[in-house]
Amino acid sequence: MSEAVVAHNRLIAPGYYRMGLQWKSPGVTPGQFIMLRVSADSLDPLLRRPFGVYDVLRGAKGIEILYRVVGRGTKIMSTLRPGDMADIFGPLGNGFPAVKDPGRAVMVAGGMGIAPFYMLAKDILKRGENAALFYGARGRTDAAIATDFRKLKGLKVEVATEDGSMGEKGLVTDIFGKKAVWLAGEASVVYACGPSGMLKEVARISKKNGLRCFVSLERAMACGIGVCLGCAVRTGKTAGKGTDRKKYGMVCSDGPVFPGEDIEWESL
Amino acid sequence: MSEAVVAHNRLIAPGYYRMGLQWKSPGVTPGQFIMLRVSADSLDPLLRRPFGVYDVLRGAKGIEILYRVVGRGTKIMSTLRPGDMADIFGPLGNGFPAVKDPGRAVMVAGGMGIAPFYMLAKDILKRGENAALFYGARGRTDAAIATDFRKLKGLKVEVATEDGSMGEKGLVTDIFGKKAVWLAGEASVVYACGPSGMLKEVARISKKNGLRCFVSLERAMACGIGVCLGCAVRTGKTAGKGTDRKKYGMVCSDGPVFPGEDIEWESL
Amino acid sequence: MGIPLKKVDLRVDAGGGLKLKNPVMTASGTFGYGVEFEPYMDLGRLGAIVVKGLSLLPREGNPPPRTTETPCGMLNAIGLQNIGVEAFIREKLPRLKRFKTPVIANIFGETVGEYREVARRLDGEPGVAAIEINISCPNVKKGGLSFGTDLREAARVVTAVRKATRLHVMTKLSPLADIKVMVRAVEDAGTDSISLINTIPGMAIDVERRRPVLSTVTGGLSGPAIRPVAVRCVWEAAKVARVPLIGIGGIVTASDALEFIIAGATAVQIGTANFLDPSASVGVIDGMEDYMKRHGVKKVKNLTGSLG
Amino acid sequence: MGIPLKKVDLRVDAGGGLKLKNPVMTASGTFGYGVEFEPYMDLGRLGAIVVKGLSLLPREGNPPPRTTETPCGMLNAIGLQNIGVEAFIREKLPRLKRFKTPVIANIFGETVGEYREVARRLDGEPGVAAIEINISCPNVKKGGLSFGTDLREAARVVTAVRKATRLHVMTKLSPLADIKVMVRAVEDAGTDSISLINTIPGMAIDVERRRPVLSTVTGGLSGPAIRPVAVRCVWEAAKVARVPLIGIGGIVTASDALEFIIAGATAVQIGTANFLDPSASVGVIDGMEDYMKRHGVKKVKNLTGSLG
Ligand SMILES: Cc1cc2nc3c(=O)[nH]c(=O)nc-3n(C[C@H](O)[C@H](O)[C@H](O)COP(=O)(O)OP(=O)(O)OC[C@H]3O[C@@H](n4cnc5c(N)ncnc54)[C@H](O)[C@@H]3O)c2cc1C
Ligand SMILES: Cc1cc2nc3c(=O)[nH]c(=O)nc-3n(C[C@H](O)[C@H](O)[C@H](O)COP(=O)(O)OP(=O)(O)OC[C@H]3O[C@@H](n4cnc5c(N)ncnc54)[C@H](O)[C@@H]3O)c2cc1C
Ligand SMILES: Cc1cc2nc3c(=O)[nH]c(=O)nc-3n(C[C@H](O)[C@H](O)[C@H](O)COP(=O)(O)O)c2cc1C
Ligand SMILES: Cc1cc2nc3c(=O)[nH]c(=O)nc-3n(C[C@H](O)[C@H](O)[C@H](O)COP(=O)(O)O)c2cc1C
Ligand code: FES
Ligand code: FES
Repeated sequence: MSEAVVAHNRLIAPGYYRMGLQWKSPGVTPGQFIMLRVSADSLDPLLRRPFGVYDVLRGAKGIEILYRVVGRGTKIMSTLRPGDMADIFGPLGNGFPAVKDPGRAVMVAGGMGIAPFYMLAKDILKRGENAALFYGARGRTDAAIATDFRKLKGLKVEVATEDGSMGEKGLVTDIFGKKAVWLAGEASVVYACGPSGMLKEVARISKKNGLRCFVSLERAMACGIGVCLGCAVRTGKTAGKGTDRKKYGMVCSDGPVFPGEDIEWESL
Repeated sequence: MSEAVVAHNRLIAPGYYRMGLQWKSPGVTPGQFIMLRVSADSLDPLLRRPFGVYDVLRGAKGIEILYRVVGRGTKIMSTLRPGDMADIFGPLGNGFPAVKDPGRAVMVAGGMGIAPFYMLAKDILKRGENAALFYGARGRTDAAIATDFRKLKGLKVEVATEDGSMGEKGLVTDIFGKKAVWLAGEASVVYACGPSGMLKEVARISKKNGLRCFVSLERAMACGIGVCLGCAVRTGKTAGKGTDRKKYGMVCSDGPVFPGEDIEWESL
Repeated sequence: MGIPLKKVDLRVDAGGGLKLKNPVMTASGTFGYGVEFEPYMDLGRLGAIVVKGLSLLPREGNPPPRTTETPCGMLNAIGLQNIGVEAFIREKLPRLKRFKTPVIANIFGETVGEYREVARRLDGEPGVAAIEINISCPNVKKGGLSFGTDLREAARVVTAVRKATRLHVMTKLSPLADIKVMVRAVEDAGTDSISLINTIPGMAIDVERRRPVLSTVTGGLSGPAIRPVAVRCVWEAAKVARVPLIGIGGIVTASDALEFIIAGATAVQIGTANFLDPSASVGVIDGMEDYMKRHGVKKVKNLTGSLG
Repeated sequence: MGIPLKKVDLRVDAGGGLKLKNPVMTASGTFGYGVEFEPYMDLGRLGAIVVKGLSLLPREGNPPPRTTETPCGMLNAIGLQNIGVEAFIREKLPRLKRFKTPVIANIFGETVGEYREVARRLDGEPGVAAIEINISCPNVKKGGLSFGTDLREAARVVTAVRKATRLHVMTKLSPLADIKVMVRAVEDAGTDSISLINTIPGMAIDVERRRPVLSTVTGGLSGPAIRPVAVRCVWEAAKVARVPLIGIGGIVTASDALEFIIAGATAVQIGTANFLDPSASVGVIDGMEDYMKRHGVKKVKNLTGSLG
């Protein structure tokens, strides 16, 4: 769709890359994503791959994504070099809703789910609001991708690792759960992104504590613009304007961010 | 099949590249070819691409190929950089037969057909025999790929270009045809590689003048080792040991080099 | 054909009153209700827009996962989620009909009666140029492919739709049908044109979990992977067809589209390629024009069935 | 299944006396007469070798071009060029039978009588473990697919071969057949196992020349592109089959092969992948073993039809 030029493609931790893409992008809302065509000269892998926007390049000259190599598409991406062309499409999706006067904006991230929060955190801090990040990773190596967040002034960062090699030992939902009551007192809003099991738990904890909660979902996507109807997720309340005919929401166009209580978690 | 490392991949003329491949190759006979898998992480393009061996790297540490970008496969190849892995299979095919005491070995090349002659020319010159190259190209730019040949001491090089921008104006078969009688007097052997129309003409001229002639053919290939039976070419005399059941020869395993008189030219 | 041209004629007549400014349509289910593509292209450039399959009542479709990638292709099992024919007419058509591009309504029913009712509802609706009957969807339990592989059932559906509307009727075939006899059957039942192919039934298994990838186990294979099969189906159909054919399956480039036209199609539809590039069809139109100029082909209709 | 294992059992019983040390065979027409692969791999590691289709008399095959690449696949129209059953027995078999790998002779005839004669000639030939009946080749004018899509004709061929040999009889089906009824028909005719799928008929056009790429216009599509279709065919066959199934179509990796086995196949065949890597099948065997160890699957036969 749009030709972008790879500005950089840096290994920042084993298996994790940050890729800068020079690109005349329209404005981006934190939580939106782009779809990247992995190879222009090949029809395999065929479909575009979705990636959250990690940051906007200085002077809005493009964007940056943070990605992990998990399969063929991301493997091919990791071989791109500065100056190479990349075909991107976006920004797509709704992004995180700005909430009026939250006592504190709380971001809960699991693994790669941290990607869309860098831009969100910067935006929130810029508005002078309070922000905290709870981040869960498997171990020290994975947790290394949170380094940039530590440099954001005013952002409270708490880390949990499954192997205990960094921060608290356990899941991110454990550390978030412990603080939930206290956060509720501050009338915080919760933004979560990560594996669906984690999101479900964050939504549950939030609901229990009366915290407004927004989750960013992931689904295999073909079109990214709501036309293939492939990335369906069963939603309850947001299911259209007073009709029952739209029981499925599309993660790409109705999301990727949904109010936590709108997702039928059992169906995921 | 075999992992090779790209040593260099140099643009030597617009659209033409020379790629060095570090590779523990078995010995190579001039005229043999290798098959390269263009992309390890993609199934499209699916099949390996055949390339004649252009040269052997110093110390037999690998080989070099000379290729022109004509489609997707070669386009992807042109993006490979030193240090990248390349999956190659070979050497395959029969190669040019060494002929005892030729008065002169004459190579007739059209376009990319020049590729397998560099190694052949070096071998012949090393044996102290006489060698000449007739080379036909569209124009000066394409003809530039013959530069290396001019540096081979003792090799007579005659060039024809279709647009007359270098050497004689015309086809390589014109300049070869003019010298054919004289060459016949020297009891020369003719090796030809290029488009099939050209090969047919070289075979005809050679036959008329009583010159022994070997042609190297090109066919779309799938396996490269004579098992898919895809690269069939109708042959007359070489059709097996006294049976009529093998009217088709396989370019990959019976060839790519065939005696000129064995090809049923009308069928090409 | 031969001398390079400056101007060429892309118009085609798809029969039954359906005249197109060029032979490139977008395929049902891959282009939403058309309006979603407004930000990415000029919808007015398209030969026609075929909208997502419509049923009498809204359908919620199959549970996820609904799509997965395969080598040079994808499997889908959307299950014809759609807003229903009423909502389409009310909410989507008014916007869509403002473009100078014919709108083709792809329709689906679980019974012959449902097909007839959807067709009747669309008949005479200003802005609808044609009806494409989907009797070849592999992703629904009732209807769909069960009509598309049975000659008598297929003919019944087409006859019923034919009677219910004066619009151009296009019938969309499955590659699993016995093409030649099916072409005859739907022609005899009164179809104005035939589009082919719909997706090929296929499946993928997540071996780590030993579970089907799609919630419905099987789905429909589309994309470049199926193109050789689709071209062959069109070529077979062209041997017997008396009505115009619309070629579908794996088209990404103008060259791909031309394969279908040369094999015997009057027009083509672009499906999965819309996901790779929302303006893929415009690229195909431009490329086709280039080809014709280069080859000195004045009218694209002269290319139909021009295989030498 | 669950605890990682150190040792696993890859043996499978393909029925009718055909026991294999592992479920990975090479597919007919993609592995020559086997011996050509000696320089590139240990033929002794294979579950079985299926040789190029053999006919009663040598066949010269179709004129070139015979192959062309397509997205994630290839089309071939070899036309069953082969040295004939006599020459195979005389020239190839002696060498081939020295490996501890069963040799399966793929056979072909233009008439039922020819199938029977080829089978009879192979019967009792030491070193031949089974006969695979090819009633699904799309690339020959007579025989082949004309038998493979007609239930009665298919049954006649299988019955004739069954009577002509005591060897294991494997019948190879076309994806164009109505799978479930065809499975029944060839089972009733006495086949010991069923292999599927053969290539899918397809075609490609050189648009610049407006000519078919293949000399025969249509050819057979193989390779990764067809895998989803092939897995679905095996899964459908598995619903009704009483004899073991052999899955074929687009297998490149162990994961691909496992899809077929989990869908219901007892064993698999590797075709086009041999062209990408002559030792592809050994890679599949190794990968399958890894998978089983990792998942704590002791016997590969426990994976057959294990789709959850
Ligand atoms: C809205 C959205 C935003 C995303 N943002 C990021 C991001 O910022 N950084 C990042 O590293 N990843 C992100 N992902 C996930 C990323 O899209 C996948 O990791 C990528 O598509 C995998 O491609 P692959 O070819 O390497 O893997 P494949 O070989 O295709 O598959 C490897 C694994 O990835 C899974 N996968 C494949 N496609 C998708 C997909 N479209 N969505 C989710 N999972 C998939 C497969 O199920 C499989 O388990 C995002 C996904 C979505 C939907
Ligand atoms: C024995 C042999 C030796 C060769 N040696 C050389 C060499 O030294 N240097 C060089 O530049 N080229 C050589 N070729 C040709 C080279 O293989 C093709 O140019 C290459 O395969 C094209 O791949 P592609 O993906 O870029 O083109 P594609 O997109 O596949 O096709 C582009 C064009 O190339 C033709 N083509 C495709 N595959 C082949 C094939 N296997 N053989 C011939 N033509 C094909 C197509 O018909 C088409 O016209 C040789 C071919 C053979 C058979
Ligand atoms: C996600 C998706 C949804 C589809 N939905 C429909 C549909 O509603 N009605 C229909 O007739 N065909 C439907 N199809 C089939 C396409 O219209 C087309 O026939 C098929 O995808 C082959 O073309 P392609 O390879 O260009 O995609 C759908 C295809 C896809 C990929
Ligand atoms: C070049 C080629 C030749 C083939 N020849 C035969 C044959 O002689 N007999 C046969 O039964 N199948 C033949 N086949 C079909 C294969 O055995 C196999 O069924 C098909 O290719 C699908 O498997 P694949 O996708 O792994 O290649 C041939 C396939 C190819 C590609
Ligand atoms: S990816 Fe197509 S609807 Fe969401
Ligand atoms: S390429 Fe397979 S036989 Fe020559």
